[in-house]
Parts: sequence; C-alpha cells; structure tokens
Amino acid sequence: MKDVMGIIYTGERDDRLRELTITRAIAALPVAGRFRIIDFLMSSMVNSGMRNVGVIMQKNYHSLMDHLGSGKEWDLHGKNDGLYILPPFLTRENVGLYSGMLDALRSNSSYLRRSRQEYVILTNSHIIYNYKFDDMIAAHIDNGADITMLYTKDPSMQKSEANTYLAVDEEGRVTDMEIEPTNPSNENTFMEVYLMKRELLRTMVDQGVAHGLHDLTRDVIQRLVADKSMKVCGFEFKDKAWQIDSVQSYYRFNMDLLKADTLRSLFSEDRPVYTKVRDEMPARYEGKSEVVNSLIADGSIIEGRVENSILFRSVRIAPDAVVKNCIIMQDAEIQSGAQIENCILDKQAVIKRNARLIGPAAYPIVVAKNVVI
Amino acid sequence: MKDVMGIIYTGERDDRLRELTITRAIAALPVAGRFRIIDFLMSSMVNSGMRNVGVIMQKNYHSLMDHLGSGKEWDLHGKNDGLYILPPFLTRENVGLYSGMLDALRSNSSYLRRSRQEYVILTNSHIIYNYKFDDMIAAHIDNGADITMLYTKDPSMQKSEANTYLAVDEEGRVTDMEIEPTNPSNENTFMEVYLMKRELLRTMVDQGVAHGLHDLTRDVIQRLVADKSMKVCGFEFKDKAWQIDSVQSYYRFNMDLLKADTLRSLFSEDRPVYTKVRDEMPARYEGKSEVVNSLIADGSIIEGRVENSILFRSVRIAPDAVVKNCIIMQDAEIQSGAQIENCILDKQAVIKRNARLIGPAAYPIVVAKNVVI
Amino acid sequence: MLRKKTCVAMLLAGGQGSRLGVLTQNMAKPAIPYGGKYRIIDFPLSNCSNSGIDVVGVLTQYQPLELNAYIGSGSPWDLDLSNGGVFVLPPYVKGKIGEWYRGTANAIYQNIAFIEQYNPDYVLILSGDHIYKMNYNAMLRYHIEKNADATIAVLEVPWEEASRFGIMNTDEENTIVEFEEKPKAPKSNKASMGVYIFSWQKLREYLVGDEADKKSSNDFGKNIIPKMLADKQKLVAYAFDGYWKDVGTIESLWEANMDLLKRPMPIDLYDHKWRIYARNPGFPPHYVAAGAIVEDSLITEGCEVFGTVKHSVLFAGVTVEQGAEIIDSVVMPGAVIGRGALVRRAIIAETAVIKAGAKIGGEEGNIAVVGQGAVIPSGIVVEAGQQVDAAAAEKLK
Amino acid sequence: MLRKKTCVAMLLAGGQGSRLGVLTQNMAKPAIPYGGKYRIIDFPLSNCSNSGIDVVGVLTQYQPLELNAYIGSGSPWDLDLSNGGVFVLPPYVKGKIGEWYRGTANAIYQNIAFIEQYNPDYVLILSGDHIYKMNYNAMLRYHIEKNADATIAVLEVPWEEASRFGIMNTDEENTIVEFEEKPKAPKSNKASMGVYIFSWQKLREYLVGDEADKKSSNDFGKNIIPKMLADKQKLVAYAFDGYWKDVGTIESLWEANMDLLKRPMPIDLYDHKWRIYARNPGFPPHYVAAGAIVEDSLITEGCEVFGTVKHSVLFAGVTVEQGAEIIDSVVMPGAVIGRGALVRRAIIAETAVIKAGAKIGGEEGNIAVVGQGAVIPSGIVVEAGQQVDAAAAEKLK
Repeated sequence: MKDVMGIIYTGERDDRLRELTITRAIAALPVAGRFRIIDFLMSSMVNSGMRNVGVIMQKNYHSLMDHLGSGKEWDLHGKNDGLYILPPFLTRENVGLYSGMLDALRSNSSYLRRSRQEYVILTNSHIIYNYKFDDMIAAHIDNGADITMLYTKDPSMQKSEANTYLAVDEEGRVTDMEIEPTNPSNENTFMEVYLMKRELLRTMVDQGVAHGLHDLTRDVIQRLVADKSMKVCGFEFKDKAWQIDSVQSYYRFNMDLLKADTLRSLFSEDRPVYTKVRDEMPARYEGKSEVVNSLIADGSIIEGRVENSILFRSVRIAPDAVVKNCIIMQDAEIQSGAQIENCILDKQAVIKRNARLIGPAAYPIVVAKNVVI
Repeated sequence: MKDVMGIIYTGERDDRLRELTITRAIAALPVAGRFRIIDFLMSSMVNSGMRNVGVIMQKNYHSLMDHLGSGKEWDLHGKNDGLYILPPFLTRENVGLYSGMLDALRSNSSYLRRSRQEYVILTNSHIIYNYKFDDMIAAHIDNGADITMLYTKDPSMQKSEANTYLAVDEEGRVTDMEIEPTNPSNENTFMEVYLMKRELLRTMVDQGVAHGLHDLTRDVIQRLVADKSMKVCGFEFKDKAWQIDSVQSYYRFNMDLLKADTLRSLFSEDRPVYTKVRDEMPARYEGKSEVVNSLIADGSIIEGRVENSILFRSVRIAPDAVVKNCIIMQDAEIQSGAQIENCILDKQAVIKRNARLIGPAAYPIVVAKNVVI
Repeated sequence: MLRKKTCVAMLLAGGQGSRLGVLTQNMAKPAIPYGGKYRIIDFPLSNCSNSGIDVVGVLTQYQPLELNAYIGSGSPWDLDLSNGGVFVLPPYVKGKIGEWYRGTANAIYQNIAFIEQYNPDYVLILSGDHIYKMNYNAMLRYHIEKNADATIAVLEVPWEEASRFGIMNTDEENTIVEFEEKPKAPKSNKASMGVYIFSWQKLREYLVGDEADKKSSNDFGKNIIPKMLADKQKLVAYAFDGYWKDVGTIESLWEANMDLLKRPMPIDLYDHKWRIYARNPGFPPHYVAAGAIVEDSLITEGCEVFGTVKHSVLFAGVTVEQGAEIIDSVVMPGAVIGRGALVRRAIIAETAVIKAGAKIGGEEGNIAVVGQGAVIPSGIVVEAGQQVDAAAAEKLK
Repeated sequence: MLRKKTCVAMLLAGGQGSRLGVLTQNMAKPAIPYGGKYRIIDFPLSNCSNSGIDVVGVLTQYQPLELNAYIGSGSPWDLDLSNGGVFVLPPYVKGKIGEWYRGTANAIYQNIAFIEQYNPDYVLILSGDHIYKMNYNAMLRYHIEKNADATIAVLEVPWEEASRFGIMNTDEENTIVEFEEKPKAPKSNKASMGVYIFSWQKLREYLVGDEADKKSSNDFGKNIIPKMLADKQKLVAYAFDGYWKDVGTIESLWEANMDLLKRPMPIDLYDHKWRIYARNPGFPPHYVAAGAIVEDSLITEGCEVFGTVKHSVLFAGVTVEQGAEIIDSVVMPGAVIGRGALVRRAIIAETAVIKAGAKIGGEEGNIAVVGQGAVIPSGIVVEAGQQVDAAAAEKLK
C-alpha cells in the first residue's frame, strides 16, 4: 500500500454553504464536534497505508493549511513522501485560478512526476466517509482495470443535482456515465474517487490540457467510457457516506451522528480519524447542567441545558441557557438565559444574555464567525 | 528566547538575478553547495532560540515551500509554534499580490495576532549571514528601544543601489535614514532586520494600511525617525554578510567560500546551518580525478579536473572534463572532454561531450535549469 | 555533534509506586492516568516544554513499556526534536557489567555521559509523582541570580502537615541553613517539592563523591543535599505557591482527581499560555444519551453515557451503560460500567469491565480499586477499600 | 490504543561486539560508523523504512548511549511516528526483579508485551551487524505465500567458506530440512543471514517453551530454530543474492569500507528508490585545497583536505593537514590527521587526533586501529595490527 498516493482536490463550488464557507474551503468545514471534512479523507488514506498525500488548494485555503500544518497528526511529516500542500502557485504560467481539476493537476504536474508510487487515488473533498481503500485497490488490480471509479447505491447520496451516475455491467465495467442528469437512469452515484496508475493520470493530464480540456470527468473520462478505449470499472462502496453541498446537508450529517450506531460506525476503532489536537481539558459539567442526546467535545463548560446538539471544543453554555437541535462550533458562548434552537453557530459566535434565536427545522439559521447576537 | 518570533519576507525584486530566479524566489536560491539562502536566516533564528518563524511568500514560491517542507530540518515542526508558511491567500479581500511589506503583513495579520511571543524580528531574505540575535535583543531591551535596526559598516555591503543608510548617534539612536541615496552620507548599511514588540508591529501595520501606506521602511519607519515619536535604535552587526541582488553578487558570495577561513567562520560549529537533507552517499573520486581549491557536496562523482569551483549534490564530472571557476548546481553533468569556465550551471544542466563554454570572469554565464549544451 | 544546552532536565520515573497498589502492577507510576485525559508525566513534560527546556531524560527501570509507548517520539509535548527531545533512559551495561539504579542520585550518576553530551551549565531534577504547573525557567533565572550551587523548590504546607515532608529551614535571604527529613518538631513549613536545579559541575562532583562512599544510599534527599549543606555550598529555596499535589497513594490520586471538580478548580487547566499536553487517542466528542444524567463531572472525548454520572471523572472511551451509576469516582480509559452497576468512591483502572449489577466501593471508607483489565462479574460486590486486580477478579467468577 | 500492524521488526543490537576491539569500547556495535556517512544500524533501519515496516524495536543493553542519541526520535528514517516508530528497548524490571538479556531469544521473550501492543501477524527478526539492502516486504510476501511458520533469509556463500556459517539444507521447494551450525562438511552453501520472519503466534509459543527449558541458552540459532525443525514446523529458506557483509571484525569492517571504492560498487548506494538514510550533521560541502591530492576515495561533507588521500574513506568533518598522507584507510567523523602524518591500512575512530609526523599502520599486515578520541602524539609509530585506545594513547606521551 506504500505504492498508492492520494490527491485531494479542494476546489469545489460552495455557494450553497453560505456563511460557512466565506473564509474556508469545504474541506476545512468543522464537523462532528472536533474534526474538519478533510480529516476523514486524510485518515482514510493513511489508514489504507498511503504515505504520500497531496492536497490541491484553490481559494480560501488559509484555514485548511493551518489545520493540516506539517501533516504530523496523520504521521505525514516525513522527509520522503508525506503531506504535500499544493496551493495555486503564482508563476509566469499560472495565474492561480484553476478552471477545473485537469488544470489544477497540470499546475502540479511536477509533484505528480516526482512521486514514486505506482497508483494514485484522486478525490474531491465534499463527501464524508471513513473507508479503507484496500478492497477497491485489490479489485482494480484483479479486474485489470485502467481506471476504477467508486460508487454507491445509498439513496441519501442521490440528492445532489450535481451528481454523476454510472451504468455498470455485470463484470463491473462502466458502460455509461450521466453527468448531472435531472432523472438519472440508475442509482449508482459516483463518489468522486478515481483510482488509476500515476503514469496514466500524468498522460491524461498532459493530453487533456494540450487539447484545451478542463474537466476531468466530463471531458476525459466520459469520452473514454463512451469510446471504450480504456477499461473503466466501477467499484461499489457499501458503507455510509454523506455529501456536503448545502447548509441542509451539512446540518443533516452532524445530526445523524446523534444516533449512537451511526457514530460508532463512522468512528470505528480500526479506522481512527486523526485531526489537529488542541489539548483542551475534558468537558466539565457544573451546577444544574442537563444534557440530552448530544455530543460534547473537550474544553466545553456546561451549566445549562443542551438537547439534540453538537458542541465543539471549548463551548460555554451558561446557567439557564437552553440549546436545542444546534451545532455550536469551537469557542462559541451561549450566555445565561439565552435560548437557541435549530441554529448553526460558527466559531467564537456569542449569543448574549436572554437572547432568543429559533430557526425553522428545515432551514437552520447560520450565525457567522465572531458574530455577537 | 522563546519570546521572540521571526518573520521572513521573501517578496524582493529579483530582475538582476536573471535565469536564476525565473522559477524561484531569491530565498530559494541554491548557494554554498547544498544550501538555499533562506537556510541561513532560518538557522540564525533557530540557533537564537526562536521557535516560531513565519515565511511570507509572494510569487514563485513552489521551490521554497518544497524546500521548507514541514519545517522538520529546523526542528520547527511542532504543533505549537513552529514554521508557518504564509502564501498570498486568495480571498475576497486579498488578490494575492502585495504592494509592499506592510501589505503582506496585513494579509497575515491573524498570524501576527495569534502568535504568543512578545517580540518579533522581521527580515528580508536577500542578505546572507549566520548570526545569533541574542546581543541585538539584549541591547534592544537595555536601550529601552521601541524599534532596533541592524546595520553593518562592512564596505562590501555598500555596493547595492537599493540600500538604506542609518545615521546613528553615540547613544545608538537612529537620527536619520537615507533610502537608496546615490551618495550616502554615512557607512551604516541597514541589514533589513527590524526588532520590535509584536504588538507594536501589529499597530503599525493596522495604522499604516488604514492610511494607505505600503512600504514599511519608507512610509512608516523613516517618518518615525524624522518626527522622533518613537525610540528607534541601531545595532551594529560586526560579522560578515553578503547581499545577493545580482548574478555577480551571487557568484562572488559562492567564490568567497573557497577561502577556508571564510568557510569556517560562516559555518561555525556553534551555529550550524540546517537544510533539507537528501541522503546522498559521500562524494566519490574515481580514476584520474584532480581537484583544486574547490567545495564538493555529497553524491558527486568526479573523474575529471575541478578548479576553484563549487559542486552541489550529485554533480558528475566525467573523465577529461575540465571545470574552472564554476558554480554547478545539483544533478548537473559535465560530460567527458567538456571544458567550462566562469559559468553558473543551474540544476540538471548538461554540458555535452567536448563542448566548451567559457565566460568572462566579471560576467559569468548562466546556464538555466535542465538546459543541455 | 549535539549542541550545547543551557539546562537539561532529568526526570526520575523509576519508583515502583507500590503505595498505588494494583494500579502500578503493570505500569510505572508516571504513566498512571489522571484528570480525564492526562497521565502524571504530562505535567513535568509540559512544564519543560512550556519552560523552553527541550532535553528531558526520563530515568526508568520499572515496567517502562506503557511509559515508553506513551512518550513515543515526544511529539505531543513538541519534544520530537533533532537537537534534543525526550529520551527514556533505563540502566545499561558498561564495560562488562550492568547494574540497576540503586537510588535517585545513582540513577543520575549512571547517566552522566548522557548529560555531558549536551555540555549543560545546569541540570534540573524532577520527579514523576506530582501534579503541578511550574515555570522551571523562572526558577532557573532565580538560581542564576542567586549564584547558587543548588536551588530547591519549596512549598509552604500547613504547619500540622509539615512533619510529613522534607523541610527546608532558611535564612531571610532564602538560603537553606538546614534540611530536616520529616521532622517531629518542624522549624519551618517550607516543604521540598522534589524539584532541584544544580549547577552541573557542582552536582557532578558530588555525584562522583557520593558514588565513592560505600555507605551512601545514593539518594538526593538523604545524601547529596545533606552533604552539600555540610560542605557549606550555597543552597537556596525557591518559593512556589501554586497547586502541587503528590499522587503517591490511592487516596491522594483520588483526591487530586476530585480537586478538578471544585469550583473554581485549584489548578487552572484552561490556561492557553501554559497548556498541559497529552497524547490524544483521537476519539469523537463524548455522547450523552437521552435519559442519561451527568452532574458535576469531567467527561472526556470518546465516552458514551447512558446511565448516571455524578461528581466523577471519566477518561477517554469509557462506556456507562443504562441504569449504571457512578458517584465520586474515577474511571480510567476504556473501562465499561455495565447496566445497573453501582460505582462509588472508587478508581476503575484502564479497560476494566464492571458487569451488570456489580457494586464497587461504598459511601464511606477507603477508596475501592479495580485493576487494569479486571472483569468484575455480574452481581459481585467489591467493598470500600478493597483492591481487585485482573487475576483476583478472575477468581470471583 | 495502538493500531494493529501486520509486521513488527525487532532488531537485535545487544552484542558487545568484542571482536571489534577498541571500536566498541564505548559504543554498541550497530552505532559503528561505516561508508563515510552511515552507521551500521542505518542499513536495517532504512531497509525497514523502505519496506514499509514502521514499528522497529531495537534491543540493546550494552552502551546504548551513542545509539540512543543517534536514533533519537527516528526522524532520519521517517520513523518518528505516532502510530509506530523506532523504540530502543533495554531490559527492565518486572514485578520485583529485573534481568539482563541472556540470549537473542530471551531478549525477544522479555519484550513480548512490546510486540503484542501492535497485535502483529508476523515478526521480523534482524541483527545490527550487517551491511545489505533488502526488501523485507518481498520476503514477507514469500513467507505468506509459502504458508510458512518461519522464513529464514539465506545467501549462497562460496563453498569453501560455508563451514564458517549456519548452513540451511533445503529440499527442492526451499523447505529447510536441516540446519547445521558451522558444519565441517557442509551439504549446502546456503548460509543464514540472521534475518528471520516468524508467524507471531508460533514464535510466541516457542519463546515461552524455550524460556521454560532451563538448559536452553535462549538463542535463535542454537535453540529456537533446531526445536522448530525437530517439531516439523514449516521453515523455508528465502534466497537473497545481493551484497551482504558481516562487519563483526576489524578486518571485515575495513574490507566493507574498501568495497565502496570498487568500480562498480558491489552495493549500489546511489539508488534513489532505496536510499540508505542517516542522521546528517549539517556540514558544508567538503573542501579540497590547492596542493591537495585525492584519488579513488570517498570524501564526506565537512571534510577539509590539504594533504593526500588515496583509496580511503573519509567521514564527515575530518581534517587532513598539509603533507599528511592517508592510504587504504578509514577515517571516522571529526578525526584530525596532522601535518606530515602517515596513515596506512588503518581505521582511525571518531575524533581521534594523529599529531604531526605520527605513523599509523603499515603496507601489509593487520589493520591498525586508533580508538575514539585517542590522541597519538607527534612522531609516534603505531604498527600494523596494533590497537590504541584513548587511555593507551595517553601513555604514549
């Protein structure tokens, strides 16, 4: 498994995530009380034995870079291989804005060239799962595939309009691809994970860019499937995954974790999820605290009532405050007597004494970073 | 000394370095056989006990980022403090091109804010020295200075037209600053090193930017000196330093190291210079090799004649090749019978069998990266 | 090849900690979990890291496995350095013979070569038994300022307890004029904290001398310090007035955990300028189910609480099943408290399992202890003050 | 808390290496410098790193200080990991008693708990005495494919030398049918390289059995392997045909260094896909002055050469003064060869100083050795085959 490298592309569109992505890439979105979305991808790769992971950055990557740091939390701080942060370099040839993944890969072609692994796994960064890629890789080799695409039949993954669907024959070969169809003719949602030889990706990038193409899936892979010039296979992912492309799907994912079974399966002991450590002391319950069906991260101090909610690190819930169906990010504070419901509070947000903020269940209120209400 | 942080600005103009800086910042220029310019600054800071170093990147920073990696070589890969790579972030407020150091600092104001050290040392990246800042810091505190500027009387440092000169009174206070004068009225060349409290720098950046200023030295410090509103002191640097701002000065610095005394004083044992390690085997002398007054890095294989030259890592000198007064960077190759003199070969350059390339001593020929002659 | 360091720290972690009973059966004392997510050694290591002391030798010879794995490359404390870092130093064979550490001074003596690699001016001697936050660098500055040969950190203890400690009698300039180990009639209430700074050349000289003295028990408190005093060396006391807790017994370990539930906490673990670092197991936030009750407690990431937790400290990955009740207790990493079990005034060690309906401890009396990995069968009662290790638990079936 | 690993490596670095004379006086054998910038242990550690084996226990009890400092956090080999890494494992006290390692098998036996932390399927046993590049992962795949209980790496040695080795007699499927230690009439020339892979559960069983056998000398070659063969366990030979050199004696260490001067080198150290990593002291490139002569040699960064160097290996930071002559020799880090001194067929250990005009070694005969830190006074002659340590050199004055 040292022979597979990973590339994570973090340049997805993020308009439907509103205030949550003003200052951060989707990959850097805080989730599940103490993680960022990219932690799941990085950990999946590392737990699969991969030792070389490149993260292509596009815009708003300050918090992402900060989070990844030296890669140490993922044991990716080696002098050989390790974590490679690939921001859009401002050079004579590169103005820093990619018009698609092919473009982004071309700008980082020297990284692709210098790497020593035989295979590469290429992913986007807006789907959350915790997965060992071992079976997918074994199938790729067994099938003699040129390219393997990971897909899922999970109905909850079919909700996005921007999905790609794969028709897969009984031998596992992809026979047709539908990109962003209104009525998909099958249920196989592409998970935005490609596996192929590194050399093949290099050739595809060179050729694609030389022919003025930008979009890997639409311009290159779909054509290869259509003209059958390469063996493109599908591999089914049977675990649970979540697509984060809107405030609603972000909220839903977090709330799903309040089911103990879902929580346990996402954070299975043999696939730990690594993240930046903050060294906070354990959460502290004081006075008349009352907590029901909630996830609470270290560093929090709870004196009020918390129900069906997720508290990130170092959140303070003052006495007589009531928090219901909320996601409250790091260092936020709910002052005494305040009451909030169906809200997403970004970092350092403050709800002042006796304030009330109650959103509709279907459309949670987002309180941006540092805002005081 | 844990109470001082460092900020290295790498956005200097580099036009006079020609091909050498097409794809790299000055800070990333290979020097002295196995180092990059920034190694001297980073090591000086680390050897002075500093544990938090930010490197502001501007353009062409791919190789610089690659070189610095996780900061491990400088023991700066900690989870607290450590190395912070600060590329120009593309956000709504920041288009990625700084119009001066003030601007660059503003874009990285959150780093400046979050850091915990009381003092900050701010430097450019085109002057090479190996220095412990301890005395400068002690003097700053003893003098009760608001700002301390490092300067040198070394005549060889007075050659650049872009220098700033400081008039310093007997108490060490800077009474006048001349920026890029044609005929400087004193010999105190500013070394482009500032020391001040972190909070003071933050205030200056905020105020400066709020008033539409861009240039820290010209727009802010010079005014403070003029109106005496702060105590700006000078501190004399008495060791050897080299300003790298042209192909000539680059060549001269490297050639200076062929004097054993200069070499020993720059690489003094108590101030080791750290750099990225490449794990090459020792240099190998084979057959009729002949080496005179030269520096040879590990990984090289020498079968020909080398005189007054500097060979970087993994350079190959074939039998009957003759190399004189040259700087030959990593992985370059001089094939058999070739003859070169007064040349600077960038990485992976190849001089083919029996080729001759003889430049004028005063104006060495630069052979760009990957070029085959 | 190694760079000179002004000060090197040597952490004495060799004791068997036999007063901690079943808790130290398979584990060196400094590896004992404390405070929901720490181990005792996190405190001196974090203090070193925060004080800018970046060479730490950990002297150990007893069950170092867990400690070794816990320390690893030193990265949680930013001590994974090329120039310095944290080193576990057990005894080794020199020439033809090897010998175990005979006493605290002998342990340092045997590692003189380790220390001299860094050519330090000062050596900081620490022990791995105490919970406290302390700036060793401030103490070092004091040592230098006073031009002392040795500086000993002291804490003013209540007079009535002074006779349990090593007491330093000082003059008005904090120079130590007399040292009394557990005096019956203490003349001062300044107790030694077991934190010493020595000027290295001086200490070296005394270590060599002490080693030559066949009658010496090679101990800092019993031999080195009294000898230095007798020789009129300059020993000064450095006053510390923060929280300091010796966790050498079951009762004191339990108390130290309970101290964290006080309001305000007597030791501030929220201070971002002086964080206490720990190796992080990487769990998700803790989960409190509907129907669970949690009051006045510390709960760490990775826990799942379905039952009741009152005035207790739960470490990472503890499961409290429905109807289980935990009161005034300390439950260490990965332990499982089964349905309807009752745990009161007890310490449940790592990965122990309390099966449904078992009862551990009582409302009063000494603290009950269930050892690492012990499985207490359903319905069994472990009385207050009782200690049950894994082997003993096996026999309860 | 630690993650499962498929394979854990245990590196036996405990030997005193007494056949290396003054070179191992203050240093464990694996820490001996080799090849201009390596130490012997760099080879097995780099092999592990390149093979993707990222847990390495280094078993040592003899003078581990230099080794400990050299290994540090493991970063030169990318083994400074949170999940795994390199650990120095000396003996420790369990319960009330501590015991030193009695043999290679006992050393592993004493560290069963270390191994089991990672719950491995396989254990790779290595020694710290050999120079070779080997993909242990390929050997592991072979072990799995063959469904073996143990796999032993073997090298075909010249028949005339076979009686110096442990020889494996195999059937046509590479199954080992007999093992003979230094046989007088060898039936095969397949010599054991001291590299074993065991299925862990099987090895564990044999280690426990061996420990119970009071007559056993607790050695892999003498006890474990013969017992497994006697019990008809499946032992297979894994053929290796690259460069492999035992550097257990002065002569073989010198030869191994001289091997690197051959054209082509018998071991390829330029291979970027299988780099041998080493801790780097951070020197500038080496300097060759006008008037110096360097021929057929390896010179490492940090050297300064003013004299003559022929067919020799110079480690980092060596100084060769004007008129000094070094021929057919190995000069270890930081040594200084004074003006007009002559060094021939010799090994000069770290930081030794050969003063002006001294003569070390001769044109023939055994290799002369000057020990670590020894200062050979001006004009003194050290004959071929003579070994002078620092103390002996002191008396030469």
